[in-house]
Amino acid sequence: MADVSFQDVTKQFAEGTLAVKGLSLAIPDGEFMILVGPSGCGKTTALRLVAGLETATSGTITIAGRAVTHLSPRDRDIAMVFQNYALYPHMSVQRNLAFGLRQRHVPRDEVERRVAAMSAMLGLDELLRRRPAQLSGGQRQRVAMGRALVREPKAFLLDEPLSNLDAKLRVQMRAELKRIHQRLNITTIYVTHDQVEAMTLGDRLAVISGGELQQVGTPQDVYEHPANVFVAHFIGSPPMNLLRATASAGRAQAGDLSVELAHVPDGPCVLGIRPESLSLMAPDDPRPSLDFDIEVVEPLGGELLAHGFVNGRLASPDASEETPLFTGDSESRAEVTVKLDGRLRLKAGERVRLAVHAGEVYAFDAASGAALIG
Amino acid sequence: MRRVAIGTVGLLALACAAVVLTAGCGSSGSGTAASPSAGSGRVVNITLWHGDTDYAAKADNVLVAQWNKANPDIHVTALYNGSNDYALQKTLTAIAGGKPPDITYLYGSWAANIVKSPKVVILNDMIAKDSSFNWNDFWPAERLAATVNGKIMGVPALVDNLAIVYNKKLFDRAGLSYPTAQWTWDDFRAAAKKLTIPAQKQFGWGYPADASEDTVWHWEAMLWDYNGDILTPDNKQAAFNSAQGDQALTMLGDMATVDHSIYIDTTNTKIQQTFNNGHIGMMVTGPWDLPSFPNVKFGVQVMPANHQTISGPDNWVILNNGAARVNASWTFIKWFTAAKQQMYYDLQTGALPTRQSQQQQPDFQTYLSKYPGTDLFVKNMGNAVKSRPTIPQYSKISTFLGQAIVSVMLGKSDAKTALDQAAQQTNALLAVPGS
Amino acid sequence: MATPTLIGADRPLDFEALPDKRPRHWPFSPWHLFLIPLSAAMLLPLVWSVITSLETSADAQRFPPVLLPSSLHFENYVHAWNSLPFGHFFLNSFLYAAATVAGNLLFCSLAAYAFARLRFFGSNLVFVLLLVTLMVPFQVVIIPTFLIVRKLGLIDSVGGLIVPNLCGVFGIFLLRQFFLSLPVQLEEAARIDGASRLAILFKIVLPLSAPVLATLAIIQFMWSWNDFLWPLIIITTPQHAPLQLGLSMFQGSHVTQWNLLMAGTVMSQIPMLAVFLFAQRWFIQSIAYTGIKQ
Amino acid sequence: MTLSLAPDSRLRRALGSEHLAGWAFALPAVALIVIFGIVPIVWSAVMSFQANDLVSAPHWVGVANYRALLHDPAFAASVRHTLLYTVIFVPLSVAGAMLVAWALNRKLHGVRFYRLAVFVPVVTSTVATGIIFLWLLDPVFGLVNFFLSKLGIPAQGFLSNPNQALYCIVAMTIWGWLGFDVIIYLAALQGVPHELIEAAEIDGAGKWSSFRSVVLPFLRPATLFLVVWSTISALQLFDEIYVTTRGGPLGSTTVVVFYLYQQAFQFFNGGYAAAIAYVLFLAILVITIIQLKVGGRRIYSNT
Repeated sequence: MADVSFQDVTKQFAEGTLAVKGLSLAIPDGEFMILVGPSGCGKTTALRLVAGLETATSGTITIAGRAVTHLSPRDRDIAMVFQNYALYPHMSVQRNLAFGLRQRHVPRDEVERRVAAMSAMLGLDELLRRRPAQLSGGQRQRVAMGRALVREPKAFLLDEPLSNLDAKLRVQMRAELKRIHQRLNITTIYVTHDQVEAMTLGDRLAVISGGELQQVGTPQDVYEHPANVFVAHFIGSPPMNLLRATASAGRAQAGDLSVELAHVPDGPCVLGIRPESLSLMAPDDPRPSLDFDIEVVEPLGGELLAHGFVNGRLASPDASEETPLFTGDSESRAEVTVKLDGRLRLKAGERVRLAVHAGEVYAFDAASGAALIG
Repeated sequence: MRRVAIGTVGLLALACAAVVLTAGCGSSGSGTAASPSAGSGRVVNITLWHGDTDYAAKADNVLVAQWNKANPDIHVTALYNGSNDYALQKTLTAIAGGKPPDITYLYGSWAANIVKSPKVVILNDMIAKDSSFNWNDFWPAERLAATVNGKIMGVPALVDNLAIVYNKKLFDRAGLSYPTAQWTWDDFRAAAKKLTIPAQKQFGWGYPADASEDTVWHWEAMLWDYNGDILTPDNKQAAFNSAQGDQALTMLGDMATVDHSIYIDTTNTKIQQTFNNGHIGMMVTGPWDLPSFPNVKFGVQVMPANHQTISGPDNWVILNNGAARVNASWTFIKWFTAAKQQMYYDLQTGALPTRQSQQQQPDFQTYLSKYPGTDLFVKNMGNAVKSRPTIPQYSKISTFLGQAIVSVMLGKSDAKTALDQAAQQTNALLAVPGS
Repeated sequence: MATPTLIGADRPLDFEALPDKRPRHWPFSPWHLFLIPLSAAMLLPLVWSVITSLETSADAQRFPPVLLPSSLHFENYVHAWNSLPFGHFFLNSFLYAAATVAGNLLFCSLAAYAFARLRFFGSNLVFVLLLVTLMVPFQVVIIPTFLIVRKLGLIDSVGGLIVPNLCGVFGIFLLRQFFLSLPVQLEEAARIDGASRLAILFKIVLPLSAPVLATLAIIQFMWSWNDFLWPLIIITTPQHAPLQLGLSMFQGSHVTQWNLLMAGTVMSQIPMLAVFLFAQRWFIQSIAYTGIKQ
Repeated sequence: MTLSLAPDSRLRRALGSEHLAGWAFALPAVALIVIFGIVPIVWSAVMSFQANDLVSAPHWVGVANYRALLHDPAFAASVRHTLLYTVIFVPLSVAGAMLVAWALNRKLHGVRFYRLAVFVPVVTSTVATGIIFLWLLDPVFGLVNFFLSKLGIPAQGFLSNPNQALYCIVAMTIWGWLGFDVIIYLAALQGVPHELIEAAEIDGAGKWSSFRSVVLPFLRPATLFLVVWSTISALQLFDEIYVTTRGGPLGSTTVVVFYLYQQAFQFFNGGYAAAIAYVLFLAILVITIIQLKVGGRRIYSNT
């Protein structure tokens, strides 16, 4: 069993920054866990805590049931792929792959066997004699992964490993990563700020913001049932539209949109509608609707994105003591993004009426940002 | 090869350092002699420092090798320790550093300075007990120079005096007759002037002008010849700023700055070579220099006028590194300075005999014929009737005089002003009680 | 102090030069009129010392000087070599330079790595203290250093030359600056790969620091090889003297024969000159690098 | 080892921490530097208030050493000589190096040879330099006087003339240091983009004004470094003096460090020498700070 767990882990840096706050998270053996969040949210710190590159201020980290909080990285039996790969520039690919094994005094022939196996699996056979400087980005990526995996670690840690690749290669490597994981089934923790990677790669994902865990769940679960306004806004692309609303007697009113939400208590709240939850209203459509002034149209082929304005006011996704969800009171127009059928011919300046799909309106508490679930 | 000269400025201070060595080393060094005594079958290793180069160094090495072969229980290592000019400084540094040699070569003029160090072995008792040594065989001047307030602090290593050494070829070429014992200083000056040919870089006289004791004692011989003196007889006042002193220094200055007949060597490293290469007509120097002149047919003559000369005997000084090594050093130095060994050394180097009995050695005649002119130096010993003041302040006084002489030779000052200033400094120094 | 990063240690210094634009009516660049006499003046002392070293004593002292000796007296070198323990001088200098180079590479690397990468108790204070020593000229500490070396019983020994110079603050600063510029991820990767701190230093950091290590080695070698004041103070016997001190002892003997003295001087300079000619680029780069990094 | 530690025990944490590793790494170097750097600095300061002959027990004399320095004409002379040397050596060597570097920084036939000629003295030891110049400048047989005689100039005393000796030392040390300075300037010149010079020429700037307005600002940091470095070296001049003149003739080349050496290791006045050392240190510190302040300001205001 090589499960990884955080129990109430806090990391405060010497200069005072509180990078991780009371993180508790259990990652079962073999799971592909994504730590996702905006940059600076503490996800990389959390990963480095597992690696042992940072030491937790308080709390416990276990790997395979063993408390490793204060162990050095070499005693944890984990492997890590760095954002910039951190290949040893003065060593050949072969020696890069073998380095970790050598350090652990694995017998020479065993080292050779494993390096050969790994290079075969990752298609590095031709490159073994080369130095990292003589490799392309994708090749370096693969060597970095090979170096981590060749050790057959208990856990496999990846810190934004695809961010230095171009878009096409990134898609390709994403699939390769998934394939490797399926094959080796090693507990994997993957840090990214890219929610597409988060959605596509992970068995589960943990959304982190401001050093705190916001929500853990399968990608679909998190997408469909965001725990709070932050998660709702962060997961999904383009992000969810957030509008200020007032609820009374089971209805919430935002601008000219009025939605029936029985479970929402009276008072201010935030309504969230994903761009894909809106569509052009057919005549005598019974669903709630609102006027939309198109400003910009971005055709994407099968679908299109339309940016424009509706009546009402925007809400902010980042709730905090200093900046409440409701900011910018003066505006009476809210900018909204809508994902529509690509075959529609829409023009900038046009006004259309949009219908909201039934059951796809989210409501959040105006003060805390927590989801109001019916 | 051993130049009699005192090192640089302020050896007085060194003397003071030597005094305080009493406090530093007295307890640890001299009293406790725990090392095994000689004759117990163990080899006693002793070290000897010298400043010899060339022939002299070869002679030293031959003798030491001979000793080591014949005496397996006392092994002597002879080390060249740089120029003798710095021997006192180096010895004191070594004493301060706790690693002094067992035997070291020191200029006689340092006797008063070094004798204050408790590390120096006083030899009176050993000499008195050892009839084979025959202290009285050394020339009287040597014995006097090695004795400070009745304490014999070393064994004479070398004796010398100054005379005129001249290049016969240059005299012939200039149509000059060779120097005679009847020469006056004016004859000397005129000859020097006539020997000087600027275009050929040829000079009448070579003079060391580094303001060291070497500069000073050459002039002191002149001073005495002019009937002047260095200090008053009670050693309390400068006497060199007399009319005689003025005359002597003025003549030197005029030769340098008016006649330009002097090769002035401010580094004091080049005269011998320049004489040997035939660019200097006359040198005032001692027998030790003669082997450096293989290229020159030279003659030797006593100093002009009154033939006053100056003698600078140097000593082997034994330092206390425990009784066993002191005994071994004494045994060795006794042998090393015996007539036979000394004769060998003199034969190789042209140094003057330190022992009178050397004249009975079989090699003595060979020696005289091998070093033409040496007989004159031997006779010249009789002209060394005065000695430099044997007071510790002398080294400091020497620096005052050195500056005065050089400043006159370089035309920076006239003789009277320079000597008066040096006298002022000297009197101030001598007025300090116990300095 | 200004720390312009004009060149990096990793970038070879090849003096990418301006194209020369000569005036149209000149058949050659006027710069030659300046550079030829300059080069002559710079080389003359060395050339003249070689010529003198091959002349007889009498030829050396002739006026006008013998500019081209009719016969070459290589035996001067033999005489010079035999008149003083030149073999010892070379050996001592070599030991002095080699040991201080090795010591500096090792101790400075260890310390520089600690100051660059490890957060340890008191490191800031210690670092400031080291900074202070960097500003103090050697003459200020020379007397106590002499006394300390004397206490250690190392006066008049090659060990006494070496020990105080085993680790210089300059080296620590030089290496630390370079270590800081290395990507920290490499070391983190190695830690995760199971390397100890020592293994990281020796297998990852130092192999990547070859240019700066070479710089430190060259600078230290030049410094030790040419050092004079410290040997002058603690060495009393020629057998323990390094080359430069030995050379000055040679000069000190009053029978200065210019031809022999020049032979000794030329001999003493040959090893360094040879190394310089073969590794000129490295020397120049080291000087430029340390000069600019000061 | 019978001592087994729980993974979380404080001791284990302390042992495994970077504190231990850091100290283990730094200790050899720190120990060496404390023994041969820090301790001597403090000791030297203490010694400057003592009478200390390096052998016997020192005793306190308060500020007597410093007071004596104020009234020591030999020390005053050594300070004068040192300052005179510095004031001539630094500007000449730095300006000369700038000119030479500018000349060498171009594609020219034989430029590699020219560079080599300029660099070679850098690896020549100060002792060898001294001996060679002693010979070149020999008043009677020296090559320089021979050249002068060809020009109809009478033979000069050079190092044996009290009025000339210090200037000869300047010439000799410039010969020895020029290559070092030129290397620094050549490296700095690498940082000047050719396009800038070309742009300035297109803008109609003459050779001199393009050098002044484009190149000089780039050389300012290197100049500041060299001025500071050369000044510090000049104030510490010793080797060349020891080898050539030993402070003479007539004390005309006795510089501060040579005087310090004499006091410490010829006269064994350790306390007095330590006081000289500290005065020298303070002088270097003050002069350096002034240079950095003035030079630094110019760098920031001009670039």
